[in-house]
Amino acid sequence: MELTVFQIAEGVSRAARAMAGLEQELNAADAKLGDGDTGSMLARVIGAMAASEPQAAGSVSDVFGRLARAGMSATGSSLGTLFASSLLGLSKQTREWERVDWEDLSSLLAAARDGMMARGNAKLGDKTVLDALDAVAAAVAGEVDAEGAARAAREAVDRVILEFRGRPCRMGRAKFFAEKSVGLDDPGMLAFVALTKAVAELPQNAT
Amino acid sequence: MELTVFQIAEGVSRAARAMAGLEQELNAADAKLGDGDTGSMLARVIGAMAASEPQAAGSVSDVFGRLARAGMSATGSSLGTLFASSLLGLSKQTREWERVDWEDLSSLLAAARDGMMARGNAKLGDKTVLDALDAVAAAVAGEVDAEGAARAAREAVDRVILEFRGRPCRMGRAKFFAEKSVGLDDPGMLAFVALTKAVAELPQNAT
Amino acid sequence: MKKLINDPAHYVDEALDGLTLAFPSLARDGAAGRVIRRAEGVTSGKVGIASGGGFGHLPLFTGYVGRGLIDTCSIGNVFEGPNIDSCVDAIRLADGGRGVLRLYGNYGGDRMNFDMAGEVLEDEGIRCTTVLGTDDIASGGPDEIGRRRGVAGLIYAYKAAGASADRGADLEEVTRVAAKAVAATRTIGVGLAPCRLPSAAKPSFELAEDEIEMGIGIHGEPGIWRDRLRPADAIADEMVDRLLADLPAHAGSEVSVLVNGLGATPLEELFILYRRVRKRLDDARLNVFQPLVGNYVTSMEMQGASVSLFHLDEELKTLLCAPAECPFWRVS
Amino acid sequence: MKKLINDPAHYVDEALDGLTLAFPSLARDGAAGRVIRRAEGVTSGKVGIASGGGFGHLPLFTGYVGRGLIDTCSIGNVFEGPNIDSCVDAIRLADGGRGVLRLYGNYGGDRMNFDMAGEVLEDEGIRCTTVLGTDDIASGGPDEIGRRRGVAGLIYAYKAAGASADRGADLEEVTRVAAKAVAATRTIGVGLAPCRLPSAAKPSFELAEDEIEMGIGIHGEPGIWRDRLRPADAIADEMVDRLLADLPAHAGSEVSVLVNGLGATPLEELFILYRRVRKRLDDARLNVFQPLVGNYVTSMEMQGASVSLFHLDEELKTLLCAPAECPFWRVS
Ligand SMILES: Nc1ncnc2c1ncn2[C@@H]1O[C@H](COP(=O)(O)OP(=O)(O)O)[C@@H](O)[C@H]1O
Ligand SMILES: Nc1ncnc2c1ncn2[C@@H]1O[C@H](COP(=O)(O)OP(=O)(O)O)[C@@H](O)[C@H]1O
Ligand SMILES: [Mg+2]
Ligand SMILES: [Mg+2]
Ligand SMILES: [Mg+2]
Ligand SMILES: [Mg+2]
Repeated sequence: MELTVFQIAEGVSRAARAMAGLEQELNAADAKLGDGDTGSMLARVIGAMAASEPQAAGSVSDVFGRLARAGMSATGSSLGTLFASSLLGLSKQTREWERVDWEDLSSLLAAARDGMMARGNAKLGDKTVLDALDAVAAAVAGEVDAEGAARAAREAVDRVILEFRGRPCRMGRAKFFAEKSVGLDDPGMLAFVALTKAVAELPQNAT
Repeated sequence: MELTVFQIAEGVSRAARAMAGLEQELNAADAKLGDGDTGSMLARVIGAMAASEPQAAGSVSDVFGRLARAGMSATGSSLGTLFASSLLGLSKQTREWERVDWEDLSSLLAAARDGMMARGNAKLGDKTVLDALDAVAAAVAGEVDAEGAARAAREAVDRVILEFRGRPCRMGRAKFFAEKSVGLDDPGMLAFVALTKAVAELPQNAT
Repeated sequence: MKKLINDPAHYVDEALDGLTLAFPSLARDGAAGRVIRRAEGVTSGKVGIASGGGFGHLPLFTGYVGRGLIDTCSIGNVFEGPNIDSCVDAIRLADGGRGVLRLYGNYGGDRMNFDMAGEVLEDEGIRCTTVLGTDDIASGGPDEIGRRRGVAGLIYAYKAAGASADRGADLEEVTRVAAKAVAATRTIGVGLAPCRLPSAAKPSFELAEDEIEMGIGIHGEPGIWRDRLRPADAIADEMVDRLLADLPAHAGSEVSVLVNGLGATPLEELFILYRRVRKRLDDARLNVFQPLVGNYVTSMEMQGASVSLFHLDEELKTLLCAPAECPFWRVS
Repeated sequence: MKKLINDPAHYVDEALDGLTLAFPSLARDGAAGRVIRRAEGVTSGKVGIASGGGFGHLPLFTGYVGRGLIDTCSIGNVFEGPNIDSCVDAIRLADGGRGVLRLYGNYGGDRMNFDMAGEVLEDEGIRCTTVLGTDDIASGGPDEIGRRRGVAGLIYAYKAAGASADRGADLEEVTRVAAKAVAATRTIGVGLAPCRLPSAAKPSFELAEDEIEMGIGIHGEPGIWRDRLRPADAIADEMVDRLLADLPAHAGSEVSVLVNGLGATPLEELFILYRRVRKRLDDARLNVFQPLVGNYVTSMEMQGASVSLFHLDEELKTLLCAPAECPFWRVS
């Protein structure tokens, strides 16, 4: 099944709506380990993405490009920059593609993950947004439609946040106080988890 | 009966002891209308007076002089300066006296009051320390010993604080917000009242 | 309310030690060490300017000792006037043979002590005059300007009088200039949160979590109203409105403006305030000359700000531009 | 925690407007207005120095744009790095034809954006080098200095590199000097009370009424320990002990010291702290040269202070003395 501009734009607007409820929670999670701005930053970034008229894009590559540029204008924070620059990578990667299918999602997310690792020098296992992204990339492999991908992604993020909670942060502002981060959720990972759930909505009445 | 150096020195040490319990209360009263320092200032000033060895003075004039100089070194606040400079006035006034009697107390206090009025430009009725001092000066007129003076002074300060509570401050930091001071005790007056009670101790079992 | 201090009894002296260690142009002097003077000593043949006041307002008062500003400063305890001996010392140390202007804020204790110091010095033949800062428009109506408190605007009087003295003017002239500068200055403050005296158990006043006080004094003296916090622009508007409703006689079309932090207010907020103040002054066709934004006159960790207007004519403008240098203000 | 602000979404831009209105030597530029540059424009033939960082640290970063210091500065939102476009603009606007040193604090977002800006500019032929401030000894051991956060000590790198560029040095030399200055600087901070981001509902961290945090970062990042408040002298002692236990290689017998307020700490307390720091440095036979005491690098209304040592040799000392002028620091 084709992954459409409309679906991506819908996902962005769901994420933007979800940020209203997440902003202060993510700020608070970042306040414990970093500088307390993850939520307000993401609210601004995703708001700017939603305002970039993704639904008017002519292709998936174009929609990724719009989102990337909107995000890059809106912030210079670690997480926002990683998000936006990996979207730019996806836009370049899909430039010549005639269509993008749900089956491609896993490899696109993996490419985003690799781009973020190259830009930010973090490794898998460092307890960052990367670990959540990696888990979702793996989980959606083989899924061929929105519903299957959503279900797999939701399960993956539920798992990964629990898996990492007891481990130390090795990147970002918390890296020097790794012991303090044990038991706390990494704000970037938490953000990715919550946004995945907002975007990967299941059809009504599904579980 | 003679008013002795010993009695004055005793009064100072009683006042100094009392300040421990009064300091924060007087600060709080001043915080409502002024800058919140009346208590800490008086604690320091009376502490310095007690440390000036008043008991070693050769005469009443000398003891007043010691107290005045100690007070003047310890502060430049309105109230402290008025106290100290009026003590200097009393020291000058009694310089040639062979003895000072309790009967002289009323006129000495009146002289102190007048000196303070000249220095500070306040008037009676402005709801300052002056009104309390004036009340005590009047009350001790005709008293011939420590006990009589103490009893009269205590009654006078109890009366004057109630009398002025409902009236507005017309001098000091509170003068521009006279309405706000209605219902509040003037910190200088409150200090004088509390110190008078500490100094004018009644003999054990007296009421 | 936490403080980074040692024994409150040594607060003033330790801070003065640090101040003079950090700024070698300032020296401690006076019998009790409660005078700050220019390290290079008195300029003979120049009218001296002695100021003074309670502690807790840095950079005021001591920080403005320097060339083209004040010569000496007596320092009291926190929020207490300087004692008489320090005032005597400050006047003596400022005297370069042509008399001394006593220039300080209008507070009872400060006045009594500077007055008594003058009486002590009468025999020594040091001529003294007095000008009091009375710029706080929240502390009295326009009909009783002489009774108003002196707050942040005092630094404009320092600047003008200091420049006049530096040019060689005589005592009468320096005094005239200082009085003229005071008369041309208007200030209003707003408080968001109190400070606490080092020796006090409680803050100097209390404000609810969403409350501010318009017209507050630099020692926390009561202001004009207490009400809910509002946007910075609305606060700036009211402050400017009140300042412009209280114009000195002969106010012209040019002002210097000081947006001053009371101690704990971040610079970011002062600039947000200044932006609006500036717009309002532009709208009122007042030309803004040499604005100042920063912490110039504080109340320890009090949160809030004040806005001062210094109404200029050619003479005051020239004096404002004259070279001056102290650790916290430099004009060249 | 009250703030004198308008809409949090306009916080940065309103404050920048106020800043440039107050200081005509600074101009806003860049496509989004998020670059501050010297109003007189670029000095052709001089190596440019571009800095940048999140907002909320005034006078850092923008306040240090000036002669003998930095040329341009890109500004992000509060505690967020500057975005890539602003970094591109800042580098372009700093270029006087001899290349640009990117000199900023070691934070992830800032690095990514300055790096990407460099990639964007590769085609334009602007030569760029990078030096990162890494002075915070609480953020990593001596074996991983390159990973440490950059805090208040960055201004010493500004000063040294700015002086070198002003003398006409080439990009390699200015870069060498900046790296040498960073390597010679050590800072440690202590927090007493947090700040709050304008858009956040809660403060950036929480401390109990009697608690302090040693080693805190300028964004409230966790420090070394939290414990009861203690006397200023004890705090100063620990800070100096930690700084002296972390000497750079070749540290000599002379230092400049910066006792820096984090925003809400009164000057009085900074001088009390400085007094003790100075005594401890004297005891350690370290000669203190050109000390700085004041609010140089803040975190909005955070309460606390930091102490930085800049270990000098003849070269760095000469650069520190070279003339420089910006609204918040002047050497002449
Ligand atoms: N170098 C990095 N690589 C991958 N993820 C990172 C990196 N640095 C930070 N992050 C992620 O970003 C989150 C913090 O985001 P944010 O608060 O926006 O950044 P900042 O630290 O700039 O304030 C961290 O919790 C972490 O998940
Ligand atoms: N001019 C004056 N004449 C008489 N009493 C005064 C005068 N000014 C102040 N006082 C008294 O002093 C009290 C305040 O004392 P204090 O707090 O020590 O002074 P300050 O206002 O200098 O902080 C007032 O409550 C009032 O009673
Ligand atoms: Mg963050
Ligand atoms: Mg008082
Ligand atoms: Mg007082
Ligand atoms: Mg951040």
